[in-house]
Amino acid sequence: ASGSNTAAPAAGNSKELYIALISKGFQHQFWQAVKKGAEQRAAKLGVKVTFEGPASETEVDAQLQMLQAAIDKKPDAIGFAALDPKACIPLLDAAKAAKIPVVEFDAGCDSTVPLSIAKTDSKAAGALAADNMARLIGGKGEVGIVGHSQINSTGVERRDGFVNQIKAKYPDIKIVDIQYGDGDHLKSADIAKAMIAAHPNLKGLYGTNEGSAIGIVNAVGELGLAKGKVTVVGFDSGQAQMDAITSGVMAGAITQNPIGIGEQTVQAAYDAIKGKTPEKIIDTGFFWYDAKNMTEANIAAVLYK
Amino acid sequence: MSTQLLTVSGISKSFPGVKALQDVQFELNRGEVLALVGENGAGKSSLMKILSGIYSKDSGTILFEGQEVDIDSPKTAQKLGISIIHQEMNLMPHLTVAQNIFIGREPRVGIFVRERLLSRQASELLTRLGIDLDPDTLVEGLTVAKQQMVEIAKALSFDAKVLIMDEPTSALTVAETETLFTLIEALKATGTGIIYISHRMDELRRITDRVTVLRDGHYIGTLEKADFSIPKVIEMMVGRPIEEGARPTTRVREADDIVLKVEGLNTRSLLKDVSFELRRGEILGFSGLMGAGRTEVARAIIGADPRTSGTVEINGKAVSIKKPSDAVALGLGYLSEDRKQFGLLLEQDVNTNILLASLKDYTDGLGFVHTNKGKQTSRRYVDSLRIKTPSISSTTKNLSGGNQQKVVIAKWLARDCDILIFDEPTRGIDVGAKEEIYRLLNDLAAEGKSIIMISSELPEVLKLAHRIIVMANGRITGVLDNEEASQAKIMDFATRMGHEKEAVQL
Amino acid sequence: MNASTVDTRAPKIVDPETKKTRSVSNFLQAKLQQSLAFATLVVLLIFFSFANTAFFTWSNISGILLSTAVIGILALGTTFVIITGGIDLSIGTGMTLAAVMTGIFLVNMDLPLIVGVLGGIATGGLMGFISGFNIAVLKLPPFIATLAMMLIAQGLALVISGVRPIYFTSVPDFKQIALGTAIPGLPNAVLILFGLAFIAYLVLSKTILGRYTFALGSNEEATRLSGVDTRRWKIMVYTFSGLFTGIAGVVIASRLDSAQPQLGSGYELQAIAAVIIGGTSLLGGRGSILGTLIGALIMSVLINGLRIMSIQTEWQNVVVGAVILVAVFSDSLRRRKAIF
Amino acid sequence: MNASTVDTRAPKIVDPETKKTRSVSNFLQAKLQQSLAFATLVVLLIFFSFANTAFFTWSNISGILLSTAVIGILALGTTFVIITGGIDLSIGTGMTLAAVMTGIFLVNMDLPLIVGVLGGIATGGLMGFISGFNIAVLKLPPFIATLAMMLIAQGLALVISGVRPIYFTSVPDFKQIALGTAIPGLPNAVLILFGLAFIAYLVLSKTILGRYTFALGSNEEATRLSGVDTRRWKIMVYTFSGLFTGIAGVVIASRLDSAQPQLGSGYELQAIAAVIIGGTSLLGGRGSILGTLIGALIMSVLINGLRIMSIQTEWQNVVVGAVILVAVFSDSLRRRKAIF
Ligand SMILES: Nc1ncnc2c1ncn2[C@@H]1O[C@H](COP(=O)(O)OP(=O)(O)OP(=O)(O)O)[C@@H](O)[C@H]1O
Ligand SMILES: Nc1ncnc2c1ncn2[C@@H]1O[C@H](COP(=O)(O)OP(=O)(O)OP(=O)(O)O)[C@@H](O)[C@H]1O
Ligand SMILES: [Mg+2]
Ligand SMILES: [Mg+2]
Repeated sequence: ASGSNTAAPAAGNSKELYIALISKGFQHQFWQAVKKGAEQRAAKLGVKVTFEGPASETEVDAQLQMLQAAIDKKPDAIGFAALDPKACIPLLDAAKAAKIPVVEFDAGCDSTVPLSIAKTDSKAAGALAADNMARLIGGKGEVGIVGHSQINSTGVERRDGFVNQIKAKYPDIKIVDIQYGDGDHLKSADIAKAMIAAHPNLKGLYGTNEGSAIGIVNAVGELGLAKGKVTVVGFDSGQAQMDAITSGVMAGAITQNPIGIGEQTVQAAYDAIKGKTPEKIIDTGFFWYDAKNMTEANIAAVLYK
Repeated sequence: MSTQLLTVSGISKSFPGVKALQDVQFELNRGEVLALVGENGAGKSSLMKILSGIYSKDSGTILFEGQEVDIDSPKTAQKLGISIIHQEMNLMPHLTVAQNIFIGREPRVGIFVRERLLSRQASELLTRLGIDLDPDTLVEGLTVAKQQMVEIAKALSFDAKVLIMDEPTSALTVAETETLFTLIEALKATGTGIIYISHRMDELRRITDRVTVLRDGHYIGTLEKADFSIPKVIEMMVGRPIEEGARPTTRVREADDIVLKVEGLNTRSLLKDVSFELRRGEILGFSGLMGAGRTEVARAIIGADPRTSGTVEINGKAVSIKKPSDAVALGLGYLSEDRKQFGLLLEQDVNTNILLASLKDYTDGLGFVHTNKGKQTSRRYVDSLRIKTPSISSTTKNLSGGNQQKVVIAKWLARDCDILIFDEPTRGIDVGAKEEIYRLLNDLAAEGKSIIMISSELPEVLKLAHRIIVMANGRITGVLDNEEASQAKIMDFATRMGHEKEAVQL
Repeated sequence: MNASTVDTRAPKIVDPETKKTRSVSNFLQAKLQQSLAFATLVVLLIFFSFANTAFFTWSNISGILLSTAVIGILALGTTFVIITGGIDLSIGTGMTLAAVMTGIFLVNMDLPLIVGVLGGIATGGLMGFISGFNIAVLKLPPFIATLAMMLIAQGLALVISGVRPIYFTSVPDFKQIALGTAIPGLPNAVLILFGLAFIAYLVLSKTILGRYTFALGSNEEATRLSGVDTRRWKIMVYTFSGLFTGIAGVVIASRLDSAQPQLGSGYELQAIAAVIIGGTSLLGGRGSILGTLIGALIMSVLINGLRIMSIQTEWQNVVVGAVILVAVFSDSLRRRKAIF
Repeated sequence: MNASTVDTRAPKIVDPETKKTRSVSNFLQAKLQQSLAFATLVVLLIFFSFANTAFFTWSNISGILLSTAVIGILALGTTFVIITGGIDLSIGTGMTLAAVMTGIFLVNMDLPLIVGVLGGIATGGLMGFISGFNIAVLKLPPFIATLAMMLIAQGLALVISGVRPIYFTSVPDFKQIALGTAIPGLPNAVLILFGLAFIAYLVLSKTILGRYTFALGSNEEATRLSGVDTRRWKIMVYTFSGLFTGIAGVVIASRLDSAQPQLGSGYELQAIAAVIIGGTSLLGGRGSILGTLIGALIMSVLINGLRIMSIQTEWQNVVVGAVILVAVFSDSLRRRKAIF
């Protein structure tokens, strides 16, 4: 694809190394935290990074266009989080042809080009949420899920990890409903309220990202339910979830380590530029946090507002 | 000079490619009616739009009561006391009659409209003017004629010093016209100066004091009442004498084939049991007061409006016409009375409009349109109908009203239908063009085409129609042969509201 | 033609009787879409009540009303715009920008509650004003002018907030605006919705602004030629509608107790759908506030009912689309002039 | 009529000179928006070329063209709909449904490539047909009819695909449709775009469908009374436009080598914006294919340029909105017929 490789270097990168990061989104706090981690590490390494992603995590096509534009900018390395594992293959080949090293974060492309990936096992994280939910509701009862996406990988894996774990290990827990609110706080709140209305015996609700979880928190608040009537388990971090956990409306949540993802991605890219081979899979981990452990140093470090 | 209300001189105005007015002058005195006449496109409406602040003039001066004025917006004109009834309808269909009349001048308390007072004021105005309209009905449900009455009421509500009427009677029938003339007399008496534009020559003698003639954007002259005669005015207008035609000379014989037979036509809103026949080569006139249902008959026949019952036969065969395209496919064309709403693609060029009904004739099997052949046709009709347009690719909207009407006629001529329904074909058309259209209708009939001509102008019906059907209140109240018809007889039938139905069995 | 031959005693052509029938039928016609929309609403209510006992509980009904609030307020404002024959696609993201600005005023700048709230509302008004100016003075087509405004508002909301939600934790009273219960059991947001509906009704049907709103949509050129300053009034309409967008921004921020800068796009289509289901014509000149309220309720009852019934999310859109078609089809019955 | 009976000595009112001036000025007027849009495009190209050397490279230009393909194809089809005075909001999700159906045909049902592709295109045509029917026969307002169709298509795409992308790995040739290079260096999708633009141009300006498209948008009732079966032709226009939606579905599926069932919403607004920037009027009756192509290019050049310049994503929308306003403002200059 890159017909004219007349090595005219892109402006500004003659001295400073430049790493282009193409994310799955930018508006969610999760991605902002990844961005923050990336910028922190970039500052430390003295390289330049740009961070962009489509407005919503359904825009596979727009993301490819961003990747194409990034390749045309001829950066020293590219960090990429694939919205779709297949559509990206030809462009990563193009990056290779242009001799731009590629590292991945959060979700990978089915390609041999990328040198490494910094990510979390979302299914395992979902399972951890299930374990905690089961513990909190005493191993039996009805549970509902407010998802943020039924199609993008984090949405699907966080849901499936939860569902499979419940099915496998907690036969007395019944998942009575799964609906999706696009991570929209208002929609998620209305969905949660409808679920609570439809299932008066509901013991627990699981929200698969920040918007979904906060939607549930809002629903519980608006219905004026007694604390603990419905056990709320969330995902991701952010001011509102931390507040909800402090106040007891939310029992706890899973957080990944987006800042760490950002840092590791830039580090891996930097290593690749310098000719070092980065580790193939960098697991940045995930954590259950609740009112008890929130202030502990290792947990506080992975939480973000 | 205190009688001088308005002195206009040296007015010029050009539109892209058109010099609509060149060095035009006239003056208007208090308490007089000045008629402004000229062929279609002579520039009458343009001149009036300048006076009412819609167009700006390129040059010239306007003295209002001796003072030079700059009329830069409709509001300024209103403030000066210049009020206008536009040639084209300018109402808000979704508002009521009262709301239309007082738009922009609503009685209010603070931000609230005093709706009841508004309605009462309108009601008083309408009563004073002798116009029979409920102030609280929505304008969209009114016929063209009634809408015109609303416009008139609106213009008169201003107590203006200068009242401009641009073809106010083109949509009116005799009774409404009469009401209007009475109003004009009354206004004259209070000192209002009236500028009156009309293509109906007979009206001029009735109400005007002086006549100013325009031709092709130029001032030709002004005639005082004393030396005024219709042939003279016409000669000034067209630059050549025109002889008035007589009644039809050809006769339609009983033996001629019946090409169209309508039986027992009913519609939900108005028509009751309408039946008639049309013979080959016949011009069948439809007469009646406004709202008599003539337009509705035409629309029901061609399938533009729903009918509740009724059969149509063409050339002796029963046909099923469900939509206008069925009618046209059977060789039945309808030329609507409202060219702006139902006749023209105003934003498209003349060529497109002329070819609209016959486009398929210029299309090959693959759907490609053969443009050149079509353009030739268009040019032929532009020439033969003397449509005044810079070219066939000019936007139709910019043509004067009369020339727009000719474009609609050209469209149907190009389609070459065997049966043509002309609804008010000469509405807003100047005398010269009218004669051309009359000749055209006669020629068409002589060629063997059959024509239904709906018209509110009795002289023209008498002049052209072999037979005249008179309608009132959705019924046919009379059928007259041309020889036995007279204006008085037609009016007699036109005003039978149905109670005397037995009396009119013919 | 010699008019003196005309019988001037010509009887009135329209006798009072026909006139009456006519106006009654006009009235009925005008009410038809509204009533059919209302019928749709009732059918939905009955259907869902039987389908699931959880539906017709006070808690769920008040939940439906609360969930109608934001879309409903947006729809009320945009009803005016649509009656003028215009459209406003910026109300969704404009609402978000108003919410973000409220957050900036109250949280970052620590202004008094009332000032912050008015500031948020004014943000909506300002956007409406700009759109109105672009449309009325620069003569941009409403669709594209407000589409551009939609993108701009979306971008600005993110930029101004720093791509981060603004939490109103420091302003505990703020939450009460939407969620307080001046009437026990009924969130204030619902009262705000109905209060605004009443105001919108008054303005639309009793004031000069309402009159010109209809006039503009009916025939703008004629309105202008009648000496009405159409530019000014059009700007007023968009500004007025913008104030509703601003209020919706405050309400959603209050309900979420935060300004979420990435929300809002998509809300405009829901609000417009509500307006049209309520019988307001996109061609302008025709519409009503009651209809809009009913339209908004149809949307939220439908969505709530599907959720209560645990219909799969992917099917929900299909059903909503189908119901919109059916609800609006009734309107077409009125306009359909088939041959029979 | 027998033309010879008419007075042929009638003086020609128009002298050749005025005729010429007039038509030149008409021509200029008609071309103005197009030329201004074109000027906007050139300004953008020049600006970005100077702003960043990476912009004006063959790889990037061909990337821009490729990224124009999908929106461009949608815009081409919807130009017809907009010229009739209608709108189609379902093209975005409709494209997705077409992509999903292509996947079903090719992957799940294992049909031959050509059959699957035609099936996908036909899916678009069918949706267009249904919208056209709802609009022309049931007389639903286009905005709401296609809004409902948008929701239905979105839901169906998810339902039919089982809420999961369909990968074309089993049909390796499928990818070549968009990404093959019949002309070296230029993806086929770009050729498809230009090919379709040529076809659309032919249809719009040379065929009877094109003529009636304009006529419908100018005055539907007058067209109907002129004996044109407006219902039939309107359905044809929506169906024709739907075929483009179907093709866009195939192209995007081929480009992504997968049918992504959740993609698509938002594309309709971009495509409509492109059409309007290109000078087609939402009021109907006026528009051109060349303009649409330019409009689509403006959008993608702008977005690409901002990306190449590494403008922060949150600012990009603000800039795009502002450029849309400027690009369309030129159109208003022409229509602004103030008092002077
Ligand atoms: N807005 C416009 N743009 C371009 N040309 C125009 C415009 N308005 C009027 N014209 C042209 O100016 C000339 C005068 O038109 P005008 O409407 O004043 O004629 P008129 O005397 O009122 O004719 P009619 O009796 O048919 O109404 C015509 O050639 C017309 O085409
Ligand atoms: N679609 C309609 N709905 C209700 N009433 C209608 C409709 N169309 C026409 N009418 C009414 O039917 C009556 C007949 O109108 P029509 O236009 O046929 O009369 P006309 O004899 O042609 O008179 P005119 O001189 O006004 O054209 C009028 O009172 C009109 O208001
Ligand atoms: Mg005139
Ligand atoms: Mg009539």
